[in-house]
Order: sequence, then C-alpha cells, then structure tokens
Amino acid sequence: MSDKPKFAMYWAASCGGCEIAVLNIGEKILDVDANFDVVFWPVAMDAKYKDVEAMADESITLTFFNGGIRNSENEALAKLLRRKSKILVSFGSCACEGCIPGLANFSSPREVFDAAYATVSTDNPDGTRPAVRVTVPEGDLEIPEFYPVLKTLDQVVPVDYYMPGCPPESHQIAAVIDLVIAALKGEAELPPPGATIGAGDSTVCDECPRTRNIKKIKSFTRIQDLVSVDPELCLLEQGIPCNGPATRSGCGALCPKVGAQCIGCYGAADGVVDFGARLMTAFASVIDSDDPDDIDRILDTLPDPAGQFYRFSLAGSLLRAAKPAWMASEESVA
Amino acid sequence: MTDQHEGFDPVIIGFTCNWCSYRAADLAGMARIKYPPNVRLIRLMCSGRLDPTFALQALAGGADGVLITGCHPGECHYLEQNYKAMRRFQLLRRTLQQMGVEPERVRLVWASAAEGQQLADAIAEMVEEVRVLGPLSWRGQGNGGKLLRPEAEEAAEVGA
Amino acid sequence: MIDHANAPGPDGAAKERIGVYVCHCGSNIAGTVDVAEVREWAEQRLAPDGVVVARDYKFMCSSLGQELIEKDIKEQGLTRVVVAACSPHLHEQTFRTACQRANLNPYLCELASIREQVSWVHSDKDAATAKSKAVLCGAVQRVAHNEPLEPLRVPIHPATLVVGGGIAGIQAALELADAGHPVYLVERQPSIGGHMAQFDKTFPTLDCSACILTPRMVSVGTHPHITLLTWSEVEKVDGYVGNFTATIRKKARFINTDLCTGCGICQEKCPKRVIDKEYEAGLGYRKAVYTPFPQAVPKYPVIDEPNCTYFIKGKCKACEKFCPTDAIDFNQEDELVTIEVGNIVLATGYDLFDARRVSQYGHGRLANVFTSLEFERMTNASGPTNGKIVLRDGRTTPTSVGIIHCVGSRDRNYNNYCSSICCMQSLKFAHLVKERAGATVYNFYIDMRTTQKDYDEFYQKVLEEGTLFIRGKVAEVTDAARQPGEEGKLIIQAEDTLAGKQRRIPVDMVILSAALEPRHDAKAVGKTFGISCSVNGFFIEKHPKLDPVATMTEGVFIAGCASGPKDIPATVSQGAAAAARVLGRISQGEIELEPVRATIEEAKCSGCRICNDLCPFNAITFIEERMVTEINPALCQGCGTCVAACPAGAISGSGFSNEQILSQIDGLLMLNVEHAAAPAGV
Amino acid sequence: MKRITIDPITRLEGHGKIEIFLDDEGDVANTYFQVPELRGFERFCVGRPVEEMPLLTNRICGVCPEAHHMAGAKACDAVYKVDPPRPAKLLRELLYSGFYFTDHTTHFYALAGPDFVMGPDAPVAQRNILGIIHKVGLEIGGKVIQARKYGHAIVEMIGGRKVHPCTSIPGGITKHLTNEERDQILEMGKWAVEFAQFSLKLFNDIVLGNKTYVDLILGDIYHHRTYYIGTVDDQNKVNFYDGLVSVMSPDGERLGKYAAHEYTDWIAERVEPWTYLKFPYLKKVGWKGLVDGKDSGVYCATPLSRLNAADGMATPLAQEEYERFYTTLVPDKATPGTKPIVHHRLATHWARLIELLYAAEHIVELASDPEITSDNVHTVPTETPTEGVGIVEAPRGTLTHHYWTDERGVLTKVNLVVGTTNNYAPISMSIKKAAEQLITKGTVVTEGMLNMVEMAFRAYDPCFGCATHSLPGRMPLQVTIRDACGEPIDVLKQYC
Repeated sequence: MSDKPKFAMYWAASCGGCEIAVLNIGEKILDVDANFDVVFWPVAMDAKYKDVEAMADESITLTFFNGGIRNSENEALAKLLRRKSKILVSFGSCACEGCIPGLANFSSPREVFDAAYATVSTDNPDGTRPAVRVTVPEGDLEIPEFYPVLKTLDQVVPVDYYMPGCPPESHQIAAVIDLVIAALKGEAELPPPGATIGAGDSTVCDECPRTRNIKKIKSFTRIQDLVSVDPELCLLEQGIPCNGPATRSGCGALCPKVGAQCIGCYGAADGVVDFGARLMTAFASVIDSDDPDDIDRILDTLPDPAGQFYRFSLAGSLLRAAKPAWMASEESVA
Repeated sequence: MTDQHEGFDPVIIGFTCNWCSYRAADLAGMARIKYPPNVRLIRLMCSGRLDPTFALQALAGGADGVLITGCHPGECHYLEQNYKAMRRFQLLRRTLQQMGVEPERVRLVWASAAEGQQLADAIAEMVEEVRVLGPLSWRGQGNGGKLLRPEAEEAAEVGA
Repeated sequence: MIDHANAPGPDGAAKERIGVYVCHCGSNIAGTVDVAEVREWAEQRLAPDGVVVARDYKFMCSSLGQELIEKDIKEQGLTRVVVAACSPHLHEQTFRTACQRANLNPYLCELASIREQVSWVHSDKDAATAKSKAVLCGAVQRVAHNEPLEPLRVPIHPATLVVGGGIAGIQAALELADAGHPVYLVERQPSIGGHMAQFDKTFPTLDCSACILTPRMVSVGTHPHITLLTWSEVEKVDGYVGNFTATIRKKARFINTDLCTGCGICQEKCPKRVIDKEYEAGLGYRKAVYTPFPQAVPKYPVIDEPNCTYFIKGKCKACEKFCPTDAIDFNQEDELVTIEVGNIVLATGYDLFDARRVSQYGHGRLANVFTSLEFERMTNASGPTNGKIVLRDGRTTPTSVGIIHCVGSRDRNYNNYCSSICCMQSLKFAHLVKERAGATVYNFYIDMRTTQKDYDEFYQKVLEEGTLFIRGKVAEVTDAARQPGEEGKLIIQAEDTLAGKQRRIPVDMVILSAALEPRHDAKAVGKTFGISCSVNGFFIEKHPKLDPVATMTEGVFIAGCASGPKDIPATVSQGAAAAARVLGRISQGEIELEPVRATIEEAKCSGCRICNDLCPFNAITFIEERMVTEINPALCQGCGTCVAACPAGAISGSGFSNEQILSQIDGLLMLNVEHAAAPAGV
Repeated sequence: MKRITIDPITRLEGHGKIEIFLDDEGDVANTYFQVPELRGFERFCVGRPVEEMPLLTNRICGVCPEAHHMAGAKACDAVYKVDPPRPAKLLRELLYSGFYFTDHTTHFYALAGPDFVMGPDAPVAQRNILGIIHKVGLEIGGKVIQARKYGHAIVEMIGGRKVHPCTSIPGGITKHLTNEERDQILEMGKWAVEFAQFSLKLFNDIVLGNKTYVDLILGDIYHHRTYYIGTVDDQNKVNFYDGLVSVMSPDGERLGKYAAHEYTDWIAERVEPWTYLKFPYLKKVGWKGLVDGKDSGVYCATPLSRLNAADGMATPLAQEEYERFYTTLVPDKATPGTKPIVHHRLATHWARLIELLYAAEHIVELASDPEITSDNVHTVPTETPTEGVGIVEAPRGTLTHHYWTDERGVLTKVNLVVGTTNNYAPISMSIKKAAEQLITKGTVVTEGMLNMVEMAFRAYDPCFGCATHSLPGRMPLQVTIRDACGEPIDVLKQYC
C-alpha cells in the first residue's frame, strides 16, 4: 500500500444522507482518491473490521464518522476508529448533536416499542415485542439491544473536529477536504482541536437575504396558515418560527431562501453551550407583551417548544434526553 | 409519595438579582430568618441576565430544582428587564415540562430588597415541594456528557 | 464546551493560582460553620482547581486580615482571590481595594457569602458547613474565569440641556447658569413660566404668583449663559453621560425674532379671535398671532398657523401690514438645531386631569361646574374676569360654592395616588371665594392633608373664616331639583361620613380640584431620553428617597412634577437639587463607569436584530451598512439582558460572563469535586 | 444442528443478519433474515406539529428523502382536507421525477450494473462501477455523474436542497418555478431521455445479448410467484406520485385498487419476535408465512411489481420498452382476462430502467406544462385538521404515511409503512430459496454463493439504512459455518 495519508469514513446510526452529500461533491471525489488511500469506507469499498483492528494506532490520518450512537456496536466502532485515527471528524448532525433520530430521547424504549408494534396496520393480537434473544424451533436468535438514550459521538469518544449539517453541504465538504489536503502538504494550518469546520461562525441570518427589522411578535404563525408569505421579509417577523437566528451559518440559508423556515440542522453557533436555550431566549425576546396571561396566549401559538428548539440537538443538549428516557437508562444500567 | 423518597435532600440552585432578591437574602440573614440549607444562590446583576442555559446547566449538573428571583414587575432596577426574564421563564418552564420536569421544580419568585421573610418562605416552600417530588434523573451530566481530549480526561480524573 | 473551571493542563499545573480566605467573623460565622474544616477541605479538594493557599482568620475585613491577603498575593504570586465571608454588598469593595494595593486587578477577587447566606440563616452545623463548602467551591470555580477589568472614564461636557420652562426648569437653569455654565432651556410653549404663570395667588402665603415668578423669567430671558429655545421640542438624543447630542426642532413662529420688538401691534390688528384653551383654560380669547400673556418670555409672539386667516384663506396679512419692523415672515419653516451637552434635566411638569371623565360631576355639561385651573384664571387679576368670581354668564356672583377635592386622585377608577396639592389649593379657593364673593363655601374632602410648613395654620384660618367642611366623597353633581330651594341650583349629592348620612347641598358654583397627571406623552419622552415611567406614568427616580432627582440613565436628571405631583416649594427645591447634581458632575470633569457591561463580537453577529428592542437605555444600535448590531459601552448599564438573549452567543457580559456563571453552577453542585461519583452518562 | 450466520457489519440501520439452520443431513432446515432496525419515528413524531412531518421523515432515509417528503406532504394535505392548486402538484411531481431519475441511475450503474456488466463471479476488485467504466468506456462514468447531477439539480431547484428537500407544506409548496429554472429543467429533461435510452441499450447489448445472463435471469433461483402492488393512474398506467394502488395476483388478475385512506383494508403487518422489522402482507389473502403462491398474502413492491401491477407506462417511449419487456420475458400468450406477469426477480433491473425512461420523459412533459411556472402554489387550509393518509411510490416500494392530529394540528398518532418493508417477506423467501439451492449435502459454501444471495437482495434494492445503495456498494456479508456443536469450522467474510 502506498504511503499516501489514509482516509476512512464510517456511518453509525444514520440515514445515509451524509454519504449522498459526500458523493455529491462530484469530481472532488477524485481528489480524495488522488491524495488519500481510502482504507475503510464500507459504503464504497471492501475492507474488513480485522483490517482496521490490525492497523497501527493513529495510522488513519482522517476519519469522517457520521451517525449517532444507538447501540453497543456503534460505540465499539467509534472507540476503534478513535484509537486508529489521528483526526476524527464528527461528521453531520447525527454524530454532532443527535439529529432527528435524537428526538427518540423524548421517550423511553418501551414507549417507542409500544408505538411501533401496535399501529393500526399491525397484526399483533398477542402483543408480541421483538426481544434481544428468542428461541425458534431450530435454535436461538439474537438481535442487538439498543441504548435507551441515543448518544452523540463526542459522548462516547473525544472528537477532534465537528462538521455540522443535515447533511453537510457538499461545497463545505469539498472545502474541508481541500483544507486537510493543504494542511498535509504544510500549506495550511488546521484549526485547533474541538473546532467546528465546514461552517460559518455566525448564524443563518448572516446569509439570509431577507430584510430584517426590530422584531415584535403578538403571536406565532404556522407556515401553512400564512395567506401570503412576504418574499422579502424576515420569516420570524411574519410569525413563522424560524430557527435561523440561532442556527450556525454555512448552508447559505437554503431553506429561508425558498420560503421555508430554517429548522436548525447546522446546530448552534460557535461557543454556544446549549442550542435549544439560544432559540428559547431568542423567541422569548421577540414576544411583545409584559402580561403573564397574554404571554401564555402567545406561547400557546407555539405548540411544540421542546421539539422546535431541540429538533436536531436534543441528544447533544445539556439535558440530552427527557426524564422518561433517563429513568429507563437508570433501570437498564442497574 | 414522600416516604418513597426517604432521606432525600434536594439541591436547588437559585438565581438572584443584585438589586432586590440578593439583598432580600442579605436581609433574611441580618434578621436571622431561618430557612432550609438546600438552596445555593448565584448573584446576577438582573433577572434579565438569566440565560435559560444556566437553568439547564443546573438541572443537568444534578440540581433538583431551579429558583429564579427578581424585582417585582414595574420595579426593575433596569426599568423593564424583569419582564424579559418573565417571558423567558414562561417559555423555559413549558419546554422543561415537555422534558418531563415538573413545573414545581422551576419557579419564578419576585422579591424586593425588603422581602427577606417572603424570600425565606418561598425557599422553604419550594424545598418541601421538591422533596415530595423526589430526585431528578439528571445526575451530573454536566456539559451534555461531552468527553474532553484524553489528556484533559486524565487531568479531570486527577481533579476528582 | 465548559471545562472544569480551572482544570489543570497537560503539565498538571492549574492555569491560575488561587488564594482562599475563610472568615470567622468572630462567632458570626465560626459559631455555625466549621471554618477550619472548610479551609482544610478547600486546601485539599480544591487544589486541582488552582487553590494554592487557604487560610482562615478571625476578621478578614480587619486591616490585619487584609494584609494577610496582600502578603500572599505578593509572596505566593496569587492570580485570583476568594474570600468566604459576608455579603459582597458589605465588603466586596474592601477586599477588592486590598487586592488593588497588592497590584492585583480588583475584579479578580470574589466573595463567597457564608454569613448572610449560611451561618445566619441555618442552625444545623453540618449542613451549614457542607453548604459553605459548596458556596466556596462555586466562587473558586467562578473566579478562575474572572477577567481583569478597568472602569470606563468619560469626560463631561460643561453645557446642560434643561427640558421644560416651568418653575422647576427655570430654577435649574438659573442655578447652573449662575454657576457660569452654559444652559439650553427648551420649552414647548411660546413662553416659559409653565402652570405657575397661570396662578393668581400661591398657598399658603397668598403672595401673587406673577410677582414672584416674573423676575425669574426675566433673568432667564436675559441671562448670558442661558440659550432659550421656546416653541421648540427635543426630537432626538444620542450619546451618553457627559457627551449627549440633542436634536431640537424650533417650530416656525412666523416671526423674525431679530426684528421683532414685542410691541404687540400685530396682536391688536389681528382680526381673528381664538378661544385660549391653553393659558386661559378656555375662559378667554386670544388672537391668531399672540403671546400667551403680557409678561411672556420671550416677548416675541407666534402665529397660530391652524387658526390664522392667511394660512386658511390665503389672504389677510393684517399683522404684516401693520408690523413696524417687518418682523412677520409667513415663509418661515421649522428649524432643526443640534447641541452638545454633558447632562440633561427633565422638568416636563404635569397635565391637569380632564374633569369631564368624571361625568357625574358634570363638568362640560353643567355650565357652572369649573375646574381648578379655570378658577385660577377667574381669580387672576389679569384673567378673563379681571379677578371677579362670577358664573359662566359672566355677571352673576355666586352666593354658594362647592369645592370638591380629589377629583381624579385617590380614586381607583382614575389615579390611585394623592395629587398632594389639591387640599391646599382647595383651601386657597375657599379663602378667595369668601374674600371676593362672600359666598357660603362647602369643601368636600376625603382626608385633609396639610403637612408642610404653615399649611395647617392656613387650614385653621380658613376654618375660622367659616368655610364648611364635609368629609366624604361626592356621588354626583346635578341640576335636577327634587325639593324646594334646589331649583336653578347645582345640587351636590354626597355622603357625610362624619354625620353618617347622605346630604344634598344646593350651590351656585362647583369647583373641581382636578388631579395632577403625567404628561400625556411622558412615555414617548422617556423613550427619547432613555428613562422610563412608573405604573402611575410619572418618570422613575433612581431612588425615591436617596436619589430623587437622578434616573437609572447616567446624566439624565428629573425635577418637579415630572416625577410626581408636587407643590411649588418642593418643585423649586428639586430644580435646584438637579442643578446641584449636574454641577457636581461638571466639576468632576470626568466620570468613572462600572466596567460591568456588554460587548458584541462583530464576526459572530448575524444582524438578526433579536436584541435590538431589549435595551431601555438605547445602548444597542443596528448598523445598516454592515448589517450588524453595536453596543455603546457608555450607555450600557450592565444588566446583561442582551447577553442572555443573543441567539448567536455573540454578546458577552464582562464581570458576569457565561463561563463565570456556568462554572459557578458546576462549582455549587461540586461537579469538579464529585466528578468521579457522577456516571459518565448512559 | 449446524447453523450458518450471515452477518453484515453490525449497524443499527441497514443491518441485515441472516441465520441459516441446517438439519443433520446438511440441508437447509430454515433461514431467518433479521433486521435489528427500529427508528421509533412512530413514537417521537407524536407531539410535533404535523407540517414538520415532510421534514422530519426526510431523515428516515437520506437516499430517498424525497419519497418521505412527498408522502408526508400528501398526508398533511389529507389531514387538513386541503387540495393543493394544480401548479403545486405539478411541481411536487416534477421534483419527484427528478429524484427517480437520479435514484434509478445510481442503482443501476453502482449496484446492479457490475453484476451483469462484469459478471456475477468476476473478481470483487473489478465488480464495481470503476470496473464498468473500464469495460465500456470512460465517458460513461462522466455521463453517470452528469445524470446524478441533473437529477439533484431538479430536486434542489424545487425542493430548495439537494438532500432533504424542504418546500412542501400542507396545501402546496412554498416556492414557485421561474421561467429560467423551467428552461434549464427542460434542457436537462431532454438530455435525461437520451441517457435513459442509452442505458436501456447498454442493458440490451450486454445483458440480454448474453445467454448466460438471460439464463440467470430466467433461472429458478430468482423466481417467486407472489402478489404485486404498485400505484397506477386512472388509465392503470404506472405513476410514482399519485393515483390508486393496484393489487395484482400471481396469475395476472387484478385483485382491486385501493385509495390511500383504504390501506388498512388491504395491508397488515405481521410482528415476529426475532426481528425489529414487521412483515406486511395482503389482508384480503391472509398470512400463510414466508411462502409464495396465490394463497399466500406475501406481496412485492418494486419496479418489477409496479410494471406487473399496471397495464402500461404513461409515456410513449417507456410504453414501447414495457411491451418489449413482456414479449421478451413472457413469450407464451397469457390467458385471456389476465395480463402477463414476470416473476423473475432479476428482471427488476430491466423494469427499473424502463421506469428511468418514464421518469425522464415525464420531466419533459411536466416542464412543458404552461402552468408549471404559475405562482399559485399554495392553498391555505381552512378545515380543522384530523387524520390523513399519504401514499407515494418510493423506488423501493409503496410508501404509506398515516397521521392523526388534535385540533391544533399536533400529531397524536403516526403510522408509517416504509417502502422497503413491503419486500421484507419476499426478500426472506429469496434468501431461503437461494440458500436451499446453493447449500445441499456436502456443498462447500463459496464466495460465489455469497454473491448469489447478494444478488437476490440487490434485485429488491433493499434500503435497510440504504447501506446497499451507493458507489459501488455491496451488501456486506459474513457467513459463519458451524458444526453440529455450533463450533465455527469456516468463516467466509465479504466486507468485514
């Protein structure tokens, strides 16, 4: 094998969108091929666990790790790749903050099972639930147990860089690859460990072309209820709960540009401890009332605050999960 | 309910305004008004400084409740910032309720610099109600459970 | 990511060297808290967080205690200091100064209040000791994130802007000008003088209002240091204490004041009579070109555009024809002037309560129901009736008069507060009616409040004069006669709470002592100057007792009825007091501002404008060109509301940064100490 | 008893685990295909505002988010009983056709292609898209990349984003199309038609021109007589976005057609304790276990199924191919009153290319519609939200979203029957059959056998976490052969 720097990409609990985003960098993929030995990328080439295990520690120069940590196997591979990688990049919203699958942290596994295996279309008279170990006539069958709480990558291993986005925008991925290549050639500096790469320092408003004024909200509006969306004006000022003010820039304000509110997939801006808290205080700040009851009335027009604020970041937030999930996790730990 | 949490001693983090409630706490002290030792106070310049992050950090860090205090409406030292605290609080409490945190654990109390007794009473009342609710499930999750770089990890262990 | 406040780096050495000092406060603390144990615990368990020395001492605040700290700073090279003692409100300054003496920035010193918050409020010694550790731990975690801060110094511009030309503003302006400092006095009306100029006599001495006021007005008009801007309003105020820039609109008078001699011919010749709603309270007439009253300052008239025949019909110009100095200028336009001042005094006065709102008292419906201001004009020698007390018909002298106190005051439906002057004013009226009409006078009052010097004596005098006093609220005033003797009269229906029965008292004339209310536009004015109004609508003082003429906004002061109803003596002393405060600032030359304030990191600011409406001190401004928000450090009062609000985390608050507070929380929960005990998460 | 474990890399999503039990003679006693994949969307979407569903369910699958976006949007329309204006529907369908074009292209060239172009037992190293490019020429690689680009470009123009589009809302869509964008799409559409025809020619020359492949396709290993479902328009032509779901029997009799809200009358999902995935089947026929035939409710929902369930394609060129497809694979006349049915799973690849052509033609059709640039793209809902079902054809099968909300439009219950789930039963059967054919007394299990099993998968293009669905992706397999005592005697690994 050549002495080119080694590259690996792995997905844990993810939807595959990150891979598509990487494929969408188009010709750039050839630069990766030219500058790296791709030693491990299940989606794209043939390599075995044992090959990775056999590698010397920190022998993989760059690893993109996407997907959240849903079960012990995800965690095992995270630990393996951490050990083998010089630079471990938490790639995409799932790895960085849990993303949409992290919303499962609002509930206990039991609640999830009960919902999934008792739907109207389910034929399950005796309330069967999948079990980790089942005995069939021919023998025993096993399926992995998954954690009561979905975890972010940096909750199971230390992470060098964060690359946000659901998925990260292809031009940002390309930029990061260029940066690493340049850095390896000594032509550029890598940012300090723990930094977020492939994104802006500010928030989506910075890239949003809509005009903004002082915001005073007498009630929030659901996008489908807005008779006509002003194409020029800030969505939040039109009452639409847009997460742009608190969401990290870097995507180019794609959603607001097409009249859809920012849903926050790029996570929080630099140095922010809790994404949801930033949204909470932003929305609270524009409420135009000093009367507790009136404030309550206005808040009633925001039907799902927790979901609005932690849509992508629940697993990576300070609380990480709702109480039922923690209860369950304490049980299963015991 | 209570017996269920035998011997449980709640920890509550309280946020005070430098101009009213913190002075109310001083006053309670000067008047030797006794209240349970379960609340640990932090001084802010104004309730308007209360970033919801603080409340979340406290709960994630193992606090069983959060007490937010400020000047009475219309009496804010900074004219009207306690109203902004009120808006944040109402949204924070709704959000936390969805996270399974009982509203009794997160409260907003107005206390002027003269209301040492009222503040002490509010604290006593809250401690008892939280005691009945029992411990919260977040146990020192701290910074969202993020791991530091190995060297820092070791250091943290040294620190422990 | 929040690390353990001062966790050691790879080399194992903490970033900071922290000294911890636990005070016994005699037995105040030591009596309830095991001080020695707290110190020992800190020494051992907090060492990894940077604690290099921990001491306990009988009285840390004593000079010996302070020297202890200074010595350690010098010899042990401490970079942070934590004193576990009493409330920071008591001794924070003491210990900060001690640090400063040892060349450690005072803001690198934290107090942990284990007396007011622990030993004095808890009795269980173990619990108190445990809590002391937590409180101390929080302070240690916090102090590692403290930053050295320097107070902000700003120079003070010697000029002062006084808004409002009533007696309060006049007083303030004269005090400042006499001290040799430039003053801009801005008055909305064509002349200064305010309400006082409308009165005839002033209680309790009954000396003539004009006689004492006019000389003051004249000296204002002629004072070399006073720039008088009447018929003008402040539109905009920028800047901050010491360096305000005010933009003032001089409304067009249509009179060239350089040419006008104030001869008054234009007013004689003007064919258009207008009911004078302002000065004469609607009882008299003025012309379309007018000076409010003969002794007006300045002497120049104004042309009342909406009523001027020329402006309405396009022809007339009688005044222009007859003006001997060609001072009339119909083409004159509003003029904007900007001035630089260091301080501002707001003496914007009050509005009189509109008595028509209390419809059952019949003002505006029943001819002979008068308001206090109407009556003031009536009794004024130069007023519409030349001082004669007559009914609306202008001829008949009343034989009986009812005076109703507290109209619109002390009334849940209107204003809860007491207007404070009505009692004395009503007594004055009673006296004048007796004196000039010899009529029977009934005073309907709730409580008689005659608290100031010589006030109660005046009350006694009026009693002796035979005025009848009925204690109780008036239900209604009606002209519907029910029994003989009531025909053609106004009947006052009231409960006599002393006699304990309802009474109907027929009178010829009723005078309503209307309340003093905040200016209708007080809120807007407050916004312009960055101050706000109380629930009653009057401007809020910095402290109602100890700092009654200052506001929360540095460099903006208030005087007179702008902050609440006052009689003339109180108003005048407030004018003088405000001036004194300003003089103090001016003589300082510069002022030090607390360094606790917010700053924005421009690179992070997305210009979302969430924060733009949050600052009541106008410290936050949006820069359109760069699409970012800026904070003016001198205007910022350091409340931290915008810091907590910024969605991008672009605003930070010195002295109370997120890092400081979040680490203090972890410290209070002893996360750093019990980290091992806490599960790493599931 | 001897058992063989085929265990791909253990990922929660996309993890397929195969257990093959051998009896004492060494013949296959039974096989279990386990999917330890549980998303929990049905649970954690509850409490969310319904209009977020097209955005949240996107994240079920990053390869076919457009399908979930559309099903979600249509379910939202139904929840609010609101009918989006025609231009909005056209735009959604145009977006969706663009997506189909990209998706089918990727699948054929990246996954299926290698097996045929290079041959099923070609060396692993060559059996990938790079191999194809080497064999049939470099410019194809360029074309493939171009095709993916164009498809994504269309998705982004209408959906706002390349991955996880964001513009569909209850009652329509947030953005209308500008004339410039329309012209670009029209150009890309024309190119797409040529590309699709080229791809079919490639298939024709390389696969159908090669007897071994044809035998492989027509061989018994990949032959299952199951039911087929697929959405059809009012002419019973294949439609991806809208219409009724047609249910076709193995003999080519149409059992009926159902509308979205009727799906529970037709489909039920069976729960087995040894897997997280449920087994859907035709309620009307009933669950007989993992067996095929007319009496078993097992059905299939793939490109092949859609062709089988329909009477033809809605565009001319695709229709020609459709006819050629059946005359080639079902030479003998079907009995009157029935339509010819193709049961050979590997024919799915051909069917997929026919759909590719249809998608391309449809892009041109839609982009040429005068109303496509209208700005009347949203109808404000007026009804109180209650309950609604939305169905679209995902590339991997009929996708059903079913929402219940309170009067505020906040979700109280959610049911999702995800595309791939439809084929869980047939896939399991294909695996069993492949195993039975390939593992008999004394058979040494070889790498070739692994790939045969794989090919069984790949025909369905299963999307368990979409693992098998990108550049030259392959279902990672591990076969552990244990002796009677359960001790491993041989381990065959492919991709870990």
